[in-house]
Amino acid sequence: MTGIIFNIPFLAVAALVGIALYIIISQRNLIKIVMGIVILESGVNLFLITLGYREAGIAPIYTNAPEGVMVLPIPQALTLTSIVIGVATTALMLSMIMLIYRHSGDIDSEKSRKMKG
Amino acid sequence: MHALVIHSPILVIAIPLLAAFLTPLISRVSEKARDILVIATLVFVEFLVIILARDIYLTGIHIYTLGASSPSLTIPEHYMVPVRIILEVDAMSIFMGIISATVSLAAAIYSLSYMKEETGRDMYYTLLLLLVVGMLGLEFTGDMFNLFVFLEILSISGAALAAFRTRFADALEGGFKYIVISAVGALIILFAIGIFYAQYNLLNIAALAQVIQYTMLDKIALALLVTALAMKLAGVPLHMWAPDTYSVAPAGTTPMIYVASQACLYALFRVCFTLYGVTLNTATIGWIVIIIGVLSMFVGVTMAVQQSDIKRLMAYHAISQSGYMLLGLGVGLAVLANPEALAAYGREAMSGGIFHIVNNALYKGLLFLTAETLFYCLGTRDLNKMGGMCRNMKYTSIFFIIGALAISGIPPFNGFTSKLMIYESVYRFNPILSVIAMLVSIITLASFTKAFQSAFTGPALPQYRNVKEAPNSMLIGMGLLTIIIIFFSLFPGLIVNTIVNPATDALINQASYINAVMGGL
Amino acid sequence: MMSKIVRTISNLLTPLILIFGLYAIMHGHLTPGGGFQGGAVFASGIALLIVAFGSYNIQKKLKEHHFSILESSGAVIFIGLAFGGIATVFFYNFLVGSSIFGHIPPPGSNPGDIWTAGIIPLMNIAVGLKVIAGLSVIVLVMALASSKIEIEE
Amino acid sequence: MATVVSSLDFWDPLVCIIAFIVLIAVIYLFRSRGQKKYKKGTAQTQIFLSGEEAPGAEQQHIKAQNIYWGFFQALKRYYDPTIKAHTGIINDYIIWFIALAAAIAVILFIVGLI
Repeated sequence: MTGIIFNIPFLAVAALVGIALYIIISQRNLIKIVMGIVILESGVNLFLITLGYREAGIAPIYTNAPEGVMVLPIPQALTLTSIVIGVATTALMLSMIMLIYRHSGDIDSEKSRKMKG
Repeated sequence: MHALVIHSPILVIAIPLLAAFLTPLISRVSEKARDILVIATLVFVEFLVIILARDIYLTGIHIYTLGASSPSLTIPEHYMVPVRIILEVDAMSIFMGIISATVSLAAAIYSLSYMKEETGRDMYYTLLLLLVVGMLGLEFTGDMFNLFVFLEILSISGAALAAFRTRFADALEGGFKYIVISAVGALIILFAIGIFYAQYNLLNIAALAQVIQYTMLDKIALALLVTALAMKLAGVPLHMWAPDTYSVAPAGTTPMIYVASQACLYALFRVCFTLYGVTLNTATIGWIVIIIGVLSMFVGVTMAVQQSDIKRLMAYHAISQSGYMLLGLGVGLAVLANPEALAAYGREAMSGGIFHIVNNALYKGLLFLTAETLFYCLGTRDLNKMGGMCRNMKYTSIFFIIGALAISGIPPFNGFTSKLMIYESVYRFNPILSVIAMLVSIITLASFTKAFQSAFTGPALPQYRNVKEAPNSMLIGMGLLTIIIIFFSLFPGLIVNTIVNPATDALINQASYINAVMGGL
Repeated sequence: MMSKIVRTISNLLTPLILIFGLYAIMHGHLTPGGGFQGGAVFASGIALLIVAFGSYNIQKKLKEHHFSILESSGAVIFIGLAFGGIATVFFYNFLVGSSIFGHIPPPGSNPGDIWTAGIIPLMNIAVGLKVIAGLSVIVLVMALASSKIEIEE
Repeated sequence: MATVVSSLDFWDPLVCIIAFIVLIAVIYLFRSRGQKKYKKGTAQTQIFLSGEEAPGAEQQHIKAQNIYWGFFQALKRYYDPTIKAHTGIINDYIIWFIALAAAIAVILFIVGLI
């Protein structure tokens, strides 16, 4: 029974990544594409955090730490780095969309397109 | 001097990073001081890369552990595996590092006068230096997660540079496409890294390579990594962002973004050769890489012939040339598990592919710069509106001819040498691939004949009567690359023996890469 | 600019948010938090101000180029601290054992001690500066640009 | 220094350059034995277009879009779908990406079964 419970986050990861990829390929609105990328990022971050879970492990904080095996907090560090990078990417994408809207008056990925072929 | 060599792997990354954040502060004081700082930083990086390269060819792989009590202490006490950030520089990494540093230097010199009329130049140089950090970090890291971080640094700064001229609508579009594909690709790579961590609790490439099993999950991770990196290096059918981005990026940065995508090519082969190595079914993944390569060559060049925008034409050629590298290294990958075939032709194919990386970075960089010079002087990228420019721009046309002959593989230029190595060795692997490669080379020549004919020859057009030759700093940037191309053309044996063959051996020799970190555990 | 109720409440809340952000930065080496998290909290306080008072009024007090200087100095301090250990190794914690944040706590359960972790709290402050400046300037510039679009339409 | 030796043969750019110089010398030799009778600035050096007036400088220049017309016409069946596939829409780029990733994963899986 416990095994199934620990697998639920992975189902959530699969759902998030699937939804995100579907959004990115199906939505023509540039802001929705960015939303899709942010959801994809959340899915990947959830994946990393879930990997960091160890049964009966304790958090690696020495102050008033209980007895037990401490967990190496690498996945948490990775997730934090990934979140920071995600903020930068999202900000850059949104500011570009803002300028694209000013130039072409549209944020549709087909209508605002200038280059093809 | 000795301390400088020991610390050079990190200095190469940290000094441009420091300079990148100093430029906005210094440009408040003086613009000239900032320009000097940028150029001095890149010259110093070039110097560090060269002394590091010399040391690597003499003594072998360099290891640098960040934050440890000694740079070579990879595995801390009481631990069985490396946990710190480790930079691992072998002959292949430093080979790519030399290319990145050289092209960045030429591009920065070229930018000095090109960017005179743009606003926000302090941000431009910050981004340019960050792109250098991203490329060199990607090439020097020995850690899967840092590979992701540097890939993102490279992508963000590259996209911001591509969209730098925000007054053009197409520049924003190119930058946006680049950041979207980079963000998706990088997140997929992070997912693959998560799969590795789930199975082995490791992130270090050498430590992972030691224990990797090629399970079902590893296959999925390999598929994700290969696809994401193939998208970043613009392999067909994931190449469509490349013409959009390369054609709008400001001069100087176009070759740099191109070299950044070559750094992703390096990452692809680092994953295939070093991380997976002979544990994976090399023939299958080798053939996948070969097919992507052949498609890139053919589709890239046929799309290039029909372009009338000079920078899009160059961008499609960039895709086509990446195909040669994928072909050469893919043949090596396909026969990696077969020592006889590897010795007979696989190693030579890989050397050809690797030699092609450096040749291509040089002449493609030069051609991108000449194309941007035309845009700077004429104000248009449309080949239909150009003509007779060799009357006004003598040096630029000479640079263009040299670049065009080199890319088309005309003897005695350096492009011919690497292509010859690829043709000969690939012919023994599969003759059809070699024939396609030669055909592509012919179409390349045809398309550059078209570009040269429409832009430079013909009668003087009245609307361009007052066009002057480009400013000196732009000519110096292009001249620097031309001199290196001529040197490479005249002494290919020297280059192949000193820097290309060690790089090939470093890729093939997975055990020494692992031992450098794990100490033969 | 929003209604008087919103402005009054945000006036009251902003100092608390900013102080909490600074706390998260300063205690990052002991408690959950750190440079990025604290900086994000701090910048959310500034975002609250922008929402309540309108980007134009905020821009009169907080200029973009001030943020730019702050951001660059944060990054320079961070890399400078990393360079501080270059005598041993880049990123080496050279403050361990010294009087500034150099105290080494005994392993296992112990009462909290602020003067630990060497260069990590200093790096947290540097990162905090950078994140405060970076996120605030992103919110401010986007708010300014979007209000400009509204005025044009 | 200059020679690249491969398993089958070798390549030396200096030999190539020397051969090139010899060839140019021979060509120059032939050229120097030609006639020098034509006069500049007369009808001898002007463009001859079946007796019609030669067009002005702008019309003489062949535009890029007209070059290799026959090549594109002959390969129309290849070019039409290829250009159509380059839509320039960002969503399509990601579709290609997901399709290729899935294809590679399936290939690796199937090959692993055999």
